[in-house]
Amino acid sequence: MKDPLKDKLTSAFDGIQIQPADRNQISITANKESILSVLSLLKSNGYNHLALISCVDWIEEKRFELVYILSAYMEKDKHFTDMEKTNIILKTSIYREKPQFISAIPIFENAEPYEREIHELYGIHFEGHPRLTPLFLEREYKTPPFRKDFDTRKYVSDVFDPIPFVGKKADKR
Amino acid sequence: MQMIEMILSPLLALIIGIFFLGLSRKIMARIQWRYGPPITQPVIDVIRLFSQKSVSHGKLFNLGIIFSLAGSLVLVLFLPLAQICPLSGSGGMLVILYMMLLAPLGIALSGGESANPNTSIGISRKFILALGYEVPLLLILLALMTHYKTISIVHIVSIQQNTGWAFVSLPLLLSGIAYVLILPAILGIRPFEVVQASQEISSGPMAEYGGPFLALATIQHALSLFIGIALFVNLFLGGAGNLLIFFLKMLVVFVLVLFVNAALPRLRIEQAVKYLWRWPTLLAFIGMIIVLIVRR
Amino acid sequence: MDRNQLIKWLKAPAKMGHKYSLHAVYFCTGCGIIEVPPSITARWDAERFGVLPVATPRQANLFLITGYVSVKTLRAIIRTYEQMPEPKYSVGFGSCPINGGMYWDSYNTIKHLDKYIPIDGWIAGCMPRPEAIFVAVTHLWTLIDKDMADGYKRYRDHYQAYRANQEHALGKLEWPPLFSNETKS
Amino acid sequence: MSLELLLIIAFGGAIVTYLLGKISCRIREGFAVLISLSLVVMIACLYGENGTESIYFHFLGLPLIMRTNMLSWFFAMAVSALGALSVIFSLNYMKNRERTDFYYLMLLMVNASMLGIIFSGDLISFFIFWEMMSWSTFLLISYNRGPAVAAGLKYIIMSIIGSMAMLVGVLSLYATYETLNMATLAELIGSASSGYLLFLLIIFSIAFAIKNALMPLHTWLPAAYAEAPTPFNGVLSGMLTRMGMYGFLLIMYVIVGATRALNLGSGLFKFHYILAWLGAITIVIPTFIAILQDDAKKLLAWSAVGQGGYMIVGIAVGTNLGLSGGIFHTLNHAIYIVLLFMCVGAIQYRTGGERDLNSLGGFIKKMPFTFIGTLLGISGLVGIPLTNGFVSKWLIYKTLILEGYPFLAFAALIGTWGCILYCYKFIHHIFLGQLPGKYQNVQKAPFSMLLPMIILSFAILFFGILPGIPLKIIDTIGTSFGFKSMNVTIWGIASETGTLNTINIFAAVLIVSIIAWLMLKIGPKAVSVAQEDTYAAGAAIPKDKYHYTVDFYNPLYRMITPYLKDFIDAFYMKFAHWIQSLCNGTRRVYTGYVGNYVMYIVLFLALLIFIRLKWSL
Repeated sequence: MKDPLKDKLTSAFDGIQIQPADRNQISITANKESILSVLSLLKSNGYNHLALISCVDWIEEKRFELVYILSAYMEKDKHFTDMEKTNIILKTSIYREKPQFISAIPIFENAEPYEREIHELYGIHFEGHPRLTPLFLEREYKTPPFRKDFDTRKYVSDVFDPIPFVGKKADKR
Repeated sequence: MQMIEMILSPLLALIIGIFFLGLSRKIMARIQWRYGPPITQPVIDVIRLFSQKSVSHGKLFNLGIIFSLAGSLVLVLFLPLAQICPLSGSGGMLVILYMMLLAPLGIALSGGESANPNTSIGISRKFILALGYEVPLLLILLALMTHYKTISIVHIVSIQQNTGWAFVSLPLLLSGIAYVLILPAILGIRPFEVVQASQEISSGPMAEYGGPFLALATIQHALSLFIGIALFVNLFLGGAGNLLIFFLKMLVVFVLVLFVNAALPRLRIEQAVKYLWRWPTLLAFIGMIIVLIVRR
Repeated sequence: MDRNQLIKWLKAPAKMGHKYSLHAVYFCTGCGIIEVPPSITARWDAERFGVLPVATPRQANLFLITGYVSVKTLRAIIRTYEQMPEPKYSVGFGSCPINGGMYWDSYNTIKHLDKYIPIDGWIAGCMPRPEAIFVAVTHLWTLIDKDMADGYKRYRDHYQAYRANQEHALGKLEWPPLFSNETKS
Repeated sequence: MSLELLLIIAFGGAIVTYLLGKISCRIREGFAVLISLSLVVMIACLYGENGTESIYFHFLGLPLIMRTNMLSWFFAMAVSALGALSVIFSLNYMKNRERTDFYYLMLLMVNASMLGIIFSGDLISFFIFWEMMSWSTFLLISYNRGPAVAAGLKYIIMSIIGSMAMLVGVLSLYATYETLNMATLAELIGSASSGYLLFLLIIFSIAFAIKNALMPLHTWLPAAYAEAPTPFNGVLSGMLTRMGMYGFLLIMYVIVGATRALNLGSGLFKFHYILAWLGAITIVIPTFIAILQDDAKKLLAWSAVGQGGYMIVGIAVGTNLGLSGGIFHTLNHAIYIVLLFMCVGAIQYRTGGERDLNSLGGFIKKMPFTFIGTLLGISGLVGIPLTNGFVSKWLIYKTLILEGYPFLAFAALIGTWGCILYCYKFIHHIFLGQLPGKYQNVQKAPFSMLLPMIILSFAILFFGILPGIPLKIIDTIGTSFGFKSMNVTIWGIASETGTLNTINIFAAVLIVSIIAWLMLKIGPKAVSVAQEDTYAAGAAIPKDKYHYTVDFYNPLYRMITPYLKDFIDAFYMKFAHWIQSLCNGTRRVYTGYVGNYVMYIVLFLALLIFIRLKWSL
């Protein structure tokens, strides 16, 4: 995989770094404008499975880092090629103040739930996403809970502690 | 004398039925290398259930379970229990056949009233399974009745007393084997436990039964176990002179059926009916042909 | 284990019945449910104490809350507890239902389960082993004997408070209150 | 009380109600009810008379005779009683519909023509009333236009074919015996050869089999029942379709006589044995088709076809038990099928004509009396031991088993178990389960609809627990046909080969139900809850989505649907299209232009000349 695809990538996009992470992973960092085209290029080169989109909140550098993990579906009854063994970790970072990004659904439809989750837990808005409705959480949160500036202790003491005990315990307290 | 019999036979059926329930849980436990509850565990369950304040979904919910228990108890009156057969003179085998559908209809009505899809699915499976095992069962019973040229079960038992068991008499051998193949379906136990499948449809028609309702349903289940096996013993193993032999015969049949219950997983409803309409029906059909040839 | 003392049965059949036929709702509320299968199968066999998992809350009188309670699961726990017939007992597994355990500061777990539904007994241990569950069952027997396992009575007497707490934690509940206010006690 | 007066009142009443309708609908309805009730009373006091013959008219030199015997009294009582009940039922149902005068006229006309058939003593008046009945039924079936007209057409075509077959039989009888009076025919028929007897039986049984919807000739019934207005459905399914049964009894036992009819043909191919097998097939296949239906009236229609098979098997077996079982089943089936159609009518009246089983549910909370009626109706249909259906089925099974027809008995018993499935489906989809939102404010059925239901439910239980009363009358019918009488007692049949004692069963069930009720009372009183408070794995109940009815017996559907495609209907349709294309062909020949005709003549002459020349050289 390494050389032909690596050259293709470096030639097509400027500001892209490719370095092998650990055993069979390659981490690519690209700027946010070229993400969609990198994704479609990788998809056409056999990495047709978007395993996961996750997000890391670097609060000191005031940026969110979006991580796309791609891998290749194994061809039916063929021996494992080395391409299928490697995963690609594609990273990009966006500004933390206005968390805005384009949705990857046109290239990978199965990105829809991951982006919904990131929207719910980090508050990043994805254009072109059909339904950014809440996925897991029961209640509304002023600051999305996975952000570093979400103070869980204060939240717990605001929401759960004021609820009184019932019956004998309440009288004792 | 007849009045004492009228009280004695349902009581006896109840005791034997509940004993069978306790025995089945004990034997199942021992087969699974477990110590298992005491034999009287169903009695403890019934006492506990009667003390609970349950929920009812309307009058039909109450009447349905009463109707089904009454159906099973009345059916016991028609079955000869070794010389005790209170209502032998009012209808014979045909009434038994029709009484057997009272209990499921009662539970179906009260289950339907509880407005829960789980119960409706359970009931629809119950009727499909009933249709499934009814095809071979009717062929077997008709073969028996045409062979002995009578429709009263007391008569069949008395004939078998002197001419030997129907199970081993040549023309009825195939019908006997077919009956054994469908006995688990009639009793509603493991390979054919599609109706009260507690994992799939949260115990089917019993999903909404609380305290006393569940107690009556357990008693009704015990009675239907008793009826299924007593019918087989009367029709094919020649009933019995006295109660002890009758009980022993039932015990042997029940334990054998329990082994089948412990060993086999639950079938899907389509597989169950496909099986019931294939091998047992074929055997019963050939049995009927043999009976007709012997009769000519 | 006074199961076969006939006098006790004749004196208080309901209490003895409840002691020796605890049918538990098979509802996996949290991580502790992994301890229930081994306790009901061959090695530890809960059935010898009369404990049997049953399919629906209508048929049960014991409710095992196994492990941490997330906000979403609390809604189902309340609904199941309310659908159980009246003399019912509930047992909490592990420290998480007691005070939140290691998720004490998490935004989506319930800290003190006792604020929402009454709990009769607790079993310590971050997932108690089957032996601990049987100790709890025997302990529950003594509670029932001494009429201290009265969680359902507390629920009926203080239903308004419980209901308020539930609505406070979960927002709107889709089912009407179990006891309308005139059946105070 | 002469019979002509009875018929004049019946037909005159129909016309007078039509005229009164012009004045005001209240008088018309009152008068219609009065007429039908008076008919019931008049027929009731005809009980004893046997064989009173009275010539009321001469038609083409043939005397038209009215006579009555026990068989006609039995059928007349049933027809008039059910006619009166369905008139009472249609008071409310037809309140705000158009053309109700026409409806009442036709309904009373149908009842009157049925009475005419029953009391007619000779085959010509029998045929006249038969045609009158068919035509008024056709007009009533196609009452509410649209698809009903197609159903009516299908009905009328098949009944015309039947009437033509009957006409052929009547003419051949007249040709050989110069008389059409049934009594004299019965004596003269002895001299006929068995071949002629067979021809007679086949011709007449085609007409009666079409009316009674025997298997190959049943295709008109489901469409007709589904489209007819529901109150008329009661009359249609109750007694009108069972005129075929009256016809069978007439031809097989009154005219041809029992001994001769029962040994026509040889060995396995006896006439009555084949008829019994047709009846057995009619029990099994329509019952399984009924399980597939999703429309309430279609389901009842297919069940009516299935139940018709029991009657045919009963009378075709040819023993006194079988005959009385068949006749008693005709009465029982009439009672509970009319009751079930009235329940469907009450539901339709309250829900604005809703018939689809999948969009109903939970009506027990809103219409309890209709529920009780339906419950008794389906328990009668299934044959639960305390209902009348059980007694007649018991008779039929006993004779089938003891006479050595086990496979016939097997087909009949399988019919019962199939019947349980669609009966429970019927009552479950309408009354049990969750009540949909849009039917929250449905009220009870009006009293004028409930009264007939209560009477019929009472009749089901009354005949079920004390079957001796109707069986005594049926026994006299049997003996009038020359069969040995079975010793009927008030509580059933007492015979050495197996007695039936319904009072014992009733007493046992009553006592045991009280015991079971007391056992339920041991526990504390249960708290009744709304339909939303049911087990849903801890979730709240989704509105209007928590009701399981679609594909109720899905595993069974997948197994039996491939075998149950309606081949016979498809065959009839293909046959009809084939005839139509044939007619188109001939139409193209007779184009109507004179020129073509001249051309045909010239061509034909040329052909003749050519043949003449060719052979003569």
